[in-house]
Amino acid sequence: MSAVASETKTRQLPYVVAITEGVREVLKEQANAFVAGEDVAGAGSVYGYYRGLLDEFGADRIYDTPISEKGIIGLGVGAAAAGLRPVLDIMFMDFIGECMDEIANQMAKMRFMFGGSATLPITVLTMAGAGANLAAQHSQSLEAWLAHLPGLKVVMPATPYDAKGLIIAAARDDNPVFVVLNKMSLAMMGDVPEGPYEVPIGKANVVRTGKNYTIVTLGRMLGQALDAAKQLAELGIDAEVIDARSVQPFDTEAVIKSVEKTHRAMVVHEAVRFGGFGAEIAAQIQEHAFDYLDAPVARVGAPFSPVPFSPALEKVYVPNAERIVVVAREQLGI
Amino acid sequence: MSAVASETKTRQLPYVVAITEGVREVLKEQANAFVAGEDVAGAGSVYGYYRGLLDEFGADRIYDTPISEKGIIGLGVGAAAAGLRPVLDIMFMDFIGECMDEIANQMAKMRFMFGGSATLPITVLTMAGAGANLAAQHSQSLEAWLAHLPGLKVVMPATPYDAKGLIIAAARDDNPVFVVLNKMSLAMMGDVPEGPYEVPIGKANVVRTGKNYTIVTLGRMLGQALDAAKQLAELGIDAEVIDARSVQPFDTEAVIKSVEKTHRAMVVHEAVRFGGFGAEIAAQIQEHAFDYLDAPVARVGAPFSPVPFSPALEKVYVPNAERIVVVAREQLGI
Amino acid sequence: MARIHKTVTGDGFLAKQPTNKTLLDIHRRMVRIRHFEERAGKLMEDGKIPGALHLYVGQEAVAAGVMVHLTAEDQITSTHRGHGHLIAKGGDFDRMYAELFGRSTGYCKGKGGSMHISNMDLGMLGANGIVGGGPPIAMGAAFANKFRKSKHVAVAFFGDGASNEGSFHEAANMASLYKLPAIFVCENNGYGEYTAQANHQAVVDVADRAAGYGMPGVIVDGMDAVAVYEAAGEAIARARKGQGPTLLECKTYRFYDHVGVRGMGLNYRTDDEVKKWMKRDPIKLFEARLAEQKVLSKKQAEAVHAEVLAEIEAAVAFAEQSPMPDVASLLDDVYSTAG
Amino acid sequence: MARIHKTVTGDGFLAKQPTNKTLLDIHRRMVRIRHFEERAGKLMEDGKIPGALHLYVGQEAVAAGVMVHLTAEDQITSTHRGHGHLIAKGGDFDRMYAELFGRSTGYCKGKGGSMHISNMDLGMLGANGIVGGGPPIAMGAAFANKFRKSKHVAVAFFGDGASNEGSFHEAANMASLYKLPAIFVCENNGYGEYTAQANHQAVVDVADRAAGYGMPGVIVDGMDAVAVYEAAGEAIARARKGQGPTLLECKTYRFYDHVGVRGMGLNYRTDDEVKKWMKRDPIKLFEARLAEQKVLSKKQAEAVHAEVLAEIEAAVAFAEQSPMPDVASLLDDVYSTAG
Ligand SMILES: Cc1ncc(C[n+]2csc(CCOP(=O)(O)OP(=O)(O)O)c2C)c(N)n1
Ligand SMILES: Cc1ncc(C[n+]2csc(CCOP(=O)(O)OP(=O)(O)O)c2C)c(N)n1
Ligand SMILES: [Mg+2]
Ligand SMILES: [Mg+2]
Repeated sequence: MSAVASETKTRQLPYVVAITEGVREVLKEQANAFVAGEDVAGAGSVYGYYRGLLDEFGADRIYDTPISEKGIIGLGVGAAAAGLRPVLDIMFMDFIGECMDEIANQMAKMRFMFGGSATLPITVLTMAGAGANLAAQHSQSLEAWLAHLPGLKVVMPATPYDAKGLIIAAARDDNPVFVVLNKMSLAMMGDVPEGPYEVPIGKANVVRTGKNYTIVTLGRMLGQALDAAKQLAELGIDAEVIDARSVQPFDTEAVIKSVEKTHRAMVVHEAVRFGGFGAEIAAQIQEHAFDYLDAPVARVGAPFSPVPFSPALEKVYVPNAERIVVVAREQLGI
Repeated sequence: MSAVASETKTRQLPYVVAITEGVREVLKEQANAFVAGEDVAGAGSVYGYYRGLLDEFGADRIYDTPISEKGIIGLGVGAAAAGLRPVLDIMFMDFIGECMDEIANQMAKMRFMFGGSATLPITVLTMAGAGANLAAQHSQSLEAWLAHLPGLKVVMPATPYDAKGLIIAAARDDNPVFVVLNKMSLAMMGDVPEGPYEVPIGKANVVRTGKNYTIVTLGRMLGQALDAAKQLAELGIDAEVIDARSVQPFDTEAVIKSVEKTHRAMVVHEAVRFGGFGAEIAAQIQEHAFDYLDAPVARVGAPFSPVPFSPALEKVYVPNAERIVVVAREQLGI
Repeated sequence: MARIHKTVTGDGFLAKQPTNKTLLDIHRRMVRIRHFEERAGKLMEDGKIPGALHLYVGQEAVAAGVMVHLTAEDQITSTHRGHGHLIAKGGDFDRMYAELFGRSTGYCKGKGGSMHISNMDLGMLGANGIVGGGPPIAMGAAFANKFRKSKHVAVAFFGDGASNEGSFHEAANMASLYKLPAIFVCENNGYGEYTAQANHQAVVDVADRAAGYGMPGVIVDGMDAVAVYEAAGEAIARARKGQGPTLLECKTYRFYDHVGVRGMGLNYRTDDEVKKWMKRDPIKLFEARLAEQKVLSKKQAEAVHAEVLAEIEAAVAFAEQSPMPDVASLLDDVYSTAG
Repeated sequence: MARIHKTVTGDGFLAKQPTNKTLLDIHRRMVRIRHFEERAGKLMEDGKIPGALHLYVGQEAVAAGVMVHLTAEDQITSTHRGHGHLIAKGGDFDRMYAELFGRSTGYCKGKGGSMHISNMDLGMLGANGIVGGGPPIAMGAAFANKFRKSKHVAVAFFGDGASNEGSFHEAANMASLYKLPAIFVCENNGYGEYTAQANHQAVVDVADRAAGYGMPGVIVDGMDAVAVYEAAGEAIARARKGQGPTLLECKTYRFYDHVGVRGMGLNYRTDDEVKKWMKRDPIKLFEARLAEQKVLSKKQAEAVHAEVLAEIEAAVAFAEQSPMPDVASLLDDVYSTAG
């Protein structure tokens, strides 16, 4: 399952600690790396994933910022242009609206606009995802905005293993990389090797192999798709489940290879379905595997509304295994 | 071609004047409407499309703002919540990054978050498009960001007629509507009726009927597609050209109806192809017309880079009729 | 530009003493907020209120002292810590608890919850999950008031932490430029989440920012409801007279943690500091003053508390018995289908 | 907070008189900017330079007076009006004209053009098409300098109009909070595009905003290169000593229109106003002073002009003869393929 063999000990750790371990490796490995964001130092972030790092690395390596998202991204862009390797934190992904100019017009474009002379090795961690009753402004998945921006890379770790490995890979990358975390995954347990390792950016992960159906997932939806795959198996559908891991670059090849084998595909993400990144994946599948397809590519995503607060509504809002199965059955006529 | 019959005189006017006429009708018709934006009053906007309105309506109806995009959108949201009908101007669409929070988290969501009690009849005019050698930060088409946001409507007038009619429709609509204009269309001439008329939001426009190929376009790409259609005709391809006019709501029905007839489709927009709105259209076509398709839906858009300054590069960057023909021939194997 | 400091020094320091009726009104608003919040905190700890809850306890004098000057046609924008503002603006307990519970009878039909609680009819243009989200919207509402040549004002409440957001800067500049009837009320409680003010800005007084926008900056003791009342009254009067906005900084403190009651259990505030501020509980201070001035006896005050508490029990029952929103309503209210 | 006004009152007003070498250096930088811009304007009018061109003519004293204090390891961020900053920072005419012409030999290989002209080796982190785009980036570069315990400073140039963007506010606050070696140089030329300062902010002095961030605000005559030199020197020295940022407002004027030479031909500035400012042409003022102080005679000054003009002709020829970028290079430099 992993691209990197590791001799070191592997433990079962929650996603939240895997994040901490990833950032710790980055700070250990790169003298020019530092962390900056709202409540990341003293509080260790509101979800606690930087806890302990202030004590371990000191106030010269981890900085609480004012509530100034434009300032945070600007700080990173300027510091990176001047040779540092910033790790920035945007507490909730919903807040990228506050700094989309700095993200889209400065961070993503600087290298190109300057004819390649600027190098911006920036890592941005941010927390996406609905399901915690945090309502419309603390629950969004906005990877589609970022994936549409040449100059950025965007990864979405679905497991503790990937969280740590993708953070390390992001920080070693010489480009700006967004690591889109998910708040509902924080308690998820999984194997995490000790020490540094990389999960390569841009390589999808075939988490379950299957013969006659392909499900491509982003981030946390991996777990839902695996559950759905079990249910589908009982219906005679042997689903291959591919965690995209990265939306930019996107591993078209892995997906197409699978669809050429299975002939039927679905894309699942938490973001609003309309205009979401699933549209890009679906468009690519039909472009590259048209003759292999026995049915249209199905898309599962959130309905076309902001994220509702009420648990009664949010429960039906967020895509889950049940919905995946329903859509798959419709699509396949079973 | 138009949905609204008009008894009044029709003149040939440039797109830029059609915009002025649209805004003028709005200010005449709605006592609670006002215009606010950078250099919209004294200068009549940097492209001149508000020229004359200050003299005609006075300083109580048209306001120069500071260079404060968050402030401009916030002004509109607050004023609309308090009962006015703001017409806001964001000079270049590239600048929406400065106010994406106000757009995405306030303007788009307020009504829903407040359980339907707020009504925000806001119109935002903004200028998109490459081709004027204005480089990476003054040339973008970012409609994909907006279309992904439940609560907003987004239209892209391709002709002078539509510019005026869609502005009027946007201002009469009780929802926030973005009118995405194109700087390369400003000098384009076309029929424009006198007086007020509406182009309905959410209805696509079949500009050229054809038998065996469907081209769906956004905004300025209509012209390129019509040119391409002529060239394709010589190759035996009789293309139907559909101007989407609106990306949210999107007129799925009109597109599907066409594809069911033609069996082959292409989507063309100026925005970066990867993750652009064309992906949504392509995904929808294969979803709804899978059994009718004889070839994968093709997508034409900008390559995956920021907009380059140099005319030598920008020329090949912006999609045009030539590229449409090349892609169509590849897709159709002719 | 004027920079006025007000601190409570004892009786008789006020230019214009509020009437007894006003004092009682302020008192009741504070008591209503306090008990609403205490109960909400318990309900959250009991798992009955989902999501995040930012309690206003400790800051009641600000909401009450400002809001007593306003009518339903004056607008306010609030923050993530918004219950107190809505209550002081006339919010109904039934519909508020129902909203916190995510019920269809809530102010937002359960779609908003604590962070988006709002009522347009009361001129409460929303709590806001975005720090700094309110000031531009209040500025826009003030613009509408001026556009209509009405005498109504719009008040933006925001925190010390929010004063570092670009949105505050742009809104303040525009409000002053257009001489809008706006008041920027900064509730400086010394912290943005777990970060002390000294670690988020290099100034002690947020009011120092007013001069940069060409508006008066006023500092007031936010634990003293009468001081807030007077300072807010002046600012609101200026605004109604067309003299433009004011930045009013209220020095205050939140008694509970940033989120919920005990929050994440971090030690970012010393016990001494918390105790020191709790000694200046705005309700206790105010009740002592009212007793001394023979406006409200201890017994009468107790009656007010009892009344409010009874109302709260009824409201909680109402909320608990209210239905969850129907799943079919999910896509309602995304768009207006009128226009 | 200190708020210092400097205006030219005659000789000897300076605490520390710059050396003759420095004076000549400032002069040459100003002359280089002036002629580069004059020629660029003509080239644009002749249709040889595509896109938008924002000329720096009139404001030369600011770039020269600040930049003479800096080395290539000090960083600056610039604006849409960026040629002057790059020239004063040591920019090469060949590569600059080539960039304006969109040629592969340009500083950005033709990909950036006027609005993104930059050179990382010179510490020029870019002109910026986004008003207010620079200050956060300069703040970040200053952060890097402090992180590395170097003595280098970062200077953000921005306009009066840009001072209303949220980005300026956030950057200024953070720079002061962290005591970063940053200088915020506001070139107040009285207009943001066609909007006069009085119509975009309710203050006369942008420097009034400094107090709100806890940093000194200094106002200087931006037409007087020596005054700029001294004020910038003080601010830069403070920054290098670890005493934090300064907001330095330079009152100046652009002699041509917002964009290009004659722009859109709007009448937003009176002829009188333009004439009044042109009488205070920073180069003429400076040359008069240098002649009076016998540092540079009229004839010597003419020689400098002639030299620069010759260099410009060669550079224009270089640019014109340079190839357009190869179409195959379009997708280069979107990503670094190193890391
Ligand atoms: C744009 C944005 N950034 C960050 C947050 C996370 N956040 C919520 S409350 C808060 C602290 C706000 O501090 P302050 O403005 O002083 O208000 P207080 O909580 O003290 O009442 C933060 C950082 C947010 N909700 N929105
Ligand atoms: C974010 C953003 N908003 C608006 C513009 C359009 N614009 C370009 S220059 C300019 C005026 C800038 O004024 P100022 O900062 O005073 O600089 P000056 O042009 O006077 O040098 C404006 C509004 C822009 N480029 N970026
Ligand atoms: Mg606070
Ligand atoms: Mg200016």
